[in-house]
Amino acid sequence: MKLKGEYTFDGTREDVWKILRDPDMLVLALPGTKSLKQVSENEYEGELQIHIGSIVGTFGGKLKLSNEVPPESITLTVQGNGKIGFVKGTGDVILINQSDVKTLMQYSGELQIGGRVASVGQRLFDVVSKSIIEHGLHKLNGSLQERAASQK
Amino acid sequence: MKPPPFEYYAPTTVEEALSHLAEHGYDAKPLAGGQSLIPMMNFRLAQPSVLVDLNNIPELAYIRPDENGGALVGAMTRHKIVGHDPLIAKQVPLVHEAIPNIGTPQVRTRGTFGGSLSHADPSAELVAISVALKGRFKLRSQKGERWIPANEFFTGPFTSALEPEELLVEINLPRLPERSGWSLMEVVRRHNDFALIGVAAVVKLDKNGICEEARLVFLSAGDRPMEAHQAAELLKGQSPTAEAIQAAAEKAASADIDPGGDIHATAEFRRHLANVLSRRALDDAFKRAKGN
Amino acid sequence: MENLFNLSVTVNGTLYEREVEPRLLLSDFLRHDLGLTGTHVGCEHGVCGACTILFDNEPARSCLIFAVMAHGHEVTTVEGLGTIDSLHPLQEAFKEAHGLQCGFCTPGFLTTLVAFLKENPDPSEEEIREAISGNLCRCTGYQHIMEAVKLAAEKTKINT
Amino acid sequence: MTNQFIGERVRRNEDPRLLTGQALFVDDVEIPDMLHAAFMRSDYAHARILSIDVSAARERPGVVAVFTAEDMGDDWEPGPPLVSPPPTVKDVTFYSRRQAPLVKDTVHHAGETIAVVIAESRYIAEDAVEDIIVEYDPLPVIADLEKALAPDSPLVHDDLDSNLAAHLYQQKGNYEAAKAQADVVIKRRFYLDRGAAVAMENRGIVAHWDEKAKHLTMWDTTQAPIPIRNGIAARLGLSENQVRVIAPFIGGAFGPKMMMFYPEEMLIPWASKKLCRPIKWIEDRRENFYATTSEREQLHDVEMAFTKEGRILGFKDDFLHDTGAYDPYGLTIPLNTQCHLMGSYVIENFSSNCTAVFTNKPIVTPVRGAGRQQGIYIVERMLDVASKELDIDPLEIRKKNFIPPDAFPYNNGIIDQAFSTLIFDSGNYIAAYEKVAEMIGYKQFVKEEQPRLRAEGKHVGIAIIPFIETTGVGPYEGARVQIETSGKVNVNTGYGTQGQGHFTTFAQIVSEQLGVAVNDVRIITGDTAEFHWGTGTFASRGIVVAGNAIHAASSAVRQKVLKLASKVLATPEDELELEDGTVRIADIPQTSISLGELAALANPLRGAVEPGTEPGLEATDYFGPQTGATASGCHAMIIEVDPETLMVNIKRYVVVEDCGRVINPLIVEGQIHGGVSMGIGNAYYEKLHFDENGQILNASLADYLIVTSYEMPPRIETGHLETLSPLNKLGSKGVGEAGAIPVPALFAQALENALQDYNLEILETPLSPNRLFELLHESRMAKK
Repeated sequence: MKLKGEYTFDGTREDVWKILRDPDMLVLALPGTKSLKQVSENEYEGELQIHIGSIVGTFGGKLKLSNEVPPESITLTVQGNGKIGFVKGTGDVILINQSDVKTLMQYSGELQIGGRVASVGQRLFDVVSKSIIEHGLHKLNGSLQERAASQK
Repeated sequence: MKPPPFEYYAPTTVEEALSHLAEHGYDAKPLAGGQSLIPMMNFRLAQPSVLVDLNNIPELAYIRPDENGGALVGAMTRHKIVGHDPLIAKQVPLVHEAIPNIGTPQVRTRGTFGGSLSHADPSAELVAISVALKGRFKLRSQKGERWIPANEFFTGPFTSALEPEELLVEINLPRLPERSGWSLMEVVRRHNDFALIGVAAVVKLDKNGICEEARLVFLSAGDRPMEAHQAAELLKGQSPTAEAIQAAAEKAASADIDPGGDIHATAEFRRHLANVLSRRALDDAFKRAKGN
Repeated sequence: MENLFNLSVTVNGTLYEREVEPRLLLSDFLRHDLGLTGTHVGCEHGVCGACTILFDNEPARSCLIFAVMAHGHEVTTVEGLGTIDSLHPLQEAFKEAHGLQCGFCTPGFLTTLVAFLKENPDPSEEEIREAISGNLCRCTGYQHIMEAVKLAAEKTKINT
Repeated sequence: MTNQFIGERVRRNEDPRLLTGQALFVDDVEIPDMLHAAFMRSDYAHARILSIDVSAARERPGVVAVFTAEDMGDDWEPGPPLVSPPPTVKDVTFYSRRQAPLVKDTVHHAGETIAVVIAESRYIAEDAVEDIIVEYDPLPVIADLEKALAPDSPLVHDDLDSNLAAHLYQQKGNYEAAKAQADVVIKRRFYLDRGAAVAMENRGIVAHWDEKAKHLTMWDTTQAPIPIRNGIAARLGLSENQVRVIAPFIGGAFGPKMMMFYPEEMLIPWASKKLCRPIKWIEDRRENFYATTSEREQLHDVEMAFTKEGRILGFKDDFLHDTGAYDPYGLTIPLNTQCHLMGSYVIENFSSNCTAVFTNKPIVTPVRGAGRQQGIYIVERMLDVASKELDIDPLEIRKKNFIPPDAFPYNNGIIDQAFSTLIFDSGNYIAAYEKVAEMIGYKQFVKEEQPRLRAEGKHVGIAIIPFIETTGVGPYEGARVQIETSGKVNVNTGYGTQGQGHFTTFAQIVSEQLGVAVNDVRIITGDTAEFHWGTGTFASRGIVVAGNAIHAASSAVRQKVLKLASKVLATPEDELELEDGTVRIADIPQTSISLGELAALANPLRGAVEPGTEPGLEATDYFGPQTGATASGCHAMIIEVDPETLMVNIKRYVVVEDCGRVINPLIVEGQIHGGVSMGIGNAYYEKLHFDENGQILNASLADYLIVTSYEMPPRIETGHLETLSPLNKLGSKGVGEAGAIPVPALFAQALENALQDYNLEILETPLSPNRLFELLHESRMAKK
């Protein structure tokens, strides 16, 4: 499944970049994730928990960052396995400076879903994945603003 | 495909149900008709550890008139009962017409009005209709009760404003004012399937036949019921000519909705269908408004 | 097994009392605890209709009901309709019109239609089509089932 | 005049039990102490298994055992090849790769079995499956049929050089020479996708090893109980007498229950023997989509050479056939496709290259139609394209090319699925075509009704498609017919039944010979303890092969009856008749003896035995046809399409079927209705959606769309044509699969006709509203 979208952050490109590169912040964008454990320079492990109404999926997984061009672009690779199936996704993220207070994020990528959830839940993929991404980015934006406020 | 184990409570009053929900919080799920929850549990996609069965609470199943000629529906009223109810047929005909489109005959004998709304499936008829009718929902918890308008209730895919310890107990379906018209149109693969796209239209004309208000609410067109605000703006103050309807339909399909793609329909096809159905539904609704 | 529930339910007019786990599906309870294997399980997600039973005289999917939810209620299965030697008029009509082939989906059609014909003894073709739209049959293409329903309705009309 | 039973609309013997919930299906078997199995299946379509941790599952209360491939030790062995490639075709390449009971190290398709949990209940077994932790190394997946043959494609089986599973070339005449003479050569590429069989009953097995008796009883939803018995005995090192396989009432099969051996079929009896406990496994619906075989994906590159008058000079079709991850069923499907590519037509120059391809998708074996649908789709679509390009009426172009009624037996010059020469034994294709056109009112519709409706803005279309179906192939079936002293007749056969009405049609065949009431004939089938020989239920062969065996055995019993009655009634045999369960003197009907009394006399008491006496009014006989009988027919339909929503509405549907002698028209019509409903599914609703990683995205009945009462036409009108088959005594041909075969081609023709202003050309199946929307968009773009 292809994923593509945009999100506007309320902050400078550098600040957005910092947040993206901070595992303690990134954790906020991943649904149901409490913490990320760093396993190598650009690899983290954690547990993802996705709630969609009564459906709950817990995935043990890895997050890998690559192709880093600070503060412009980065590739995120997520891989998770759980009882209800597996997810594997790669997303290329580009940050575009729009003004002193606005940064546009463009993302595009591929998401693979497999196993039980893939075989019976396809009706939800598109809408739910969009919603999860939006929700995560919204949270990141929130903490971006919190950070900015605390630094003032 | 057997459900995972869970703890089971069968309260007989709302109070008792609320206390179970308060005690178990996120781990608990209210069990209404079970027609959406149990299949998910059989697939083991949903694994709630506590189920609070609402089927033994008679005080939650009723249909009564409200003060303004509309209806109050208890959350545990089953679809079939709603479908056969004379008050609903007379005062809230859009709901009456929608009931046969919900699931199968066997699902409608078990599925409940409140259960369907709480499930907040963006493809569900009642979800879209409740918004189109400007319905209001009464939520109760041990802390008290609150009313919330339908359009604020649905917050995302299968996600609502309900807190874990809260229960949807009653739905208020207002009666449409005079010179109103309505329509529900859907495109479905098979008779009982979730619609590829659907739209509930509610319009009101003034004495001169000018559109005073129009609401188009789509199902299967986004992560929640999608209300076409821009299309409604285009119609407001206009005579409902074929051109005005066409312009509104195009606006709704191109700008107001955010459909996803799946194996049955791409987002593009859904937009195309949304355009077609909006036109047909508005046409139908305005015809009814002129007749009423 | 923890968390057992004392279930008492009337099935085909007989009261049964059993201890069951809350998660036990009514379909499994009927089939395996009570040995009423006429109720068939085709999908366990509420689409095929093979497991349809009458729950307080209303057709319902027994795979989408936990057995505990039937506590204090009345259930009718295909075994409660007629017997080999004395078929229910609807069963008779299914035989007459060749309304079944492998017979796996048939009990679900029968329970659905018994309730339907009670509510609507003189249905139109369109109403019959709607009534059976929640039951999948892979063998008959539905035509002979529709004919069976018409036949049963006619028979009942003549008899009353 | 004796009673007539054959050709009557007899109501079914099996119905009372089925209607009252008293018929035994596999999941109804209950045995004290029975355990329940659930399988851990692979989420991945292609992966190496690094480790399997079953420790938590084994510890769960209620779990009796968990087995992986490793636990099977020396008993681990892949399934046997079910059908070998045809030895009669020259230069066949075939790589045999077969499924195993449990995967050892590499998973080749999603849903493959990795471990099995045996527990006190299915609920606990499923809990324990969730306890199992498998560590995978995902490998690149190849799900696309065409890309699978690209040089850089991932390999499904890494011990092979490519994903080529088989290659089969058949030809007759000289296509290239014919092409050189042609006025017009038409080339097209067609894609046919996969669908599922979706019997309402999923598969299931109960295996009961009795340690004291050293005997295995196995209830199995199989179409082939006798081969299963033989195979299980061989695998478990038992004598065939130590294994009894029962295929009781079966909730529909449609082909995939013929597949042998499914992993579960190998594993459950093995585990029962190992644990000395009865074990039940019932496939659930989600499993069914992965674990039960499916069919129909092919990619065809076709050329057809015509004269300008529309006569076919030659036909060339090179096609790829998806066989999935393994190919236990050999080349049956592509052979069937090749044998139906020429349809009902005289085609003297023919060339067909078939390449079977491995992909990381579930196994492909026959589903109702079994490759025939694809062949008919190709030839009929090509004729439709030609009819437009040559500007010849679609009816006329077909009439020009039909095999004429006086050309039978017609030798097609290639090899069929039974490995014998494809010979059409009988038929009258043009008569069926004219009959169906008459029934649907083709001329009147095209001339008057269609223009009138189109003027009203309705997009209505009409279509007529003829087809042939090779049926009733060997090797053989048998039956034992016996008259009891009660006067009732028992028939034992190895031929399994899954809803086709055999309890009635077989009985009618017996009644015709013995003059007993149809409901006095008891058919005992699908139990290896009751009859030792047989093959299986496939290829629309029940009436042709088993029916003729029963006919032969009951004829032999009739001879015995006459011989004995002649003695008892002191009347020559030719003056006797069998009527109402008695033998009587034709001219003095009150002088009679009942069959029951005769049966008692036929069981001689002490002192009455003469040398050479065979007790009983009983006979066993077999029938094994040299070649298959070829049925044929024609479907016609009128359809209305909403060009905006692309929703279709079938207004009329007419079938003319020629399956030779009809034993029971009511049952034949039922078979056709069911076939048509599956065909409509194949044409417009049913598609297994695989993503590029070999995941099935619609493994539920909510998303895999089999038709409901609403998608069917208001009525299917049927007309019968009976050209008797000279190949068997009954003159019958098969009909089980027929209804499904021409429907996708019919749909395509009707849609093109209904949307004729859109310049639509349909080269694929199944379609859907969404796909049709895209095709219309493409054709609009092409116009611009």
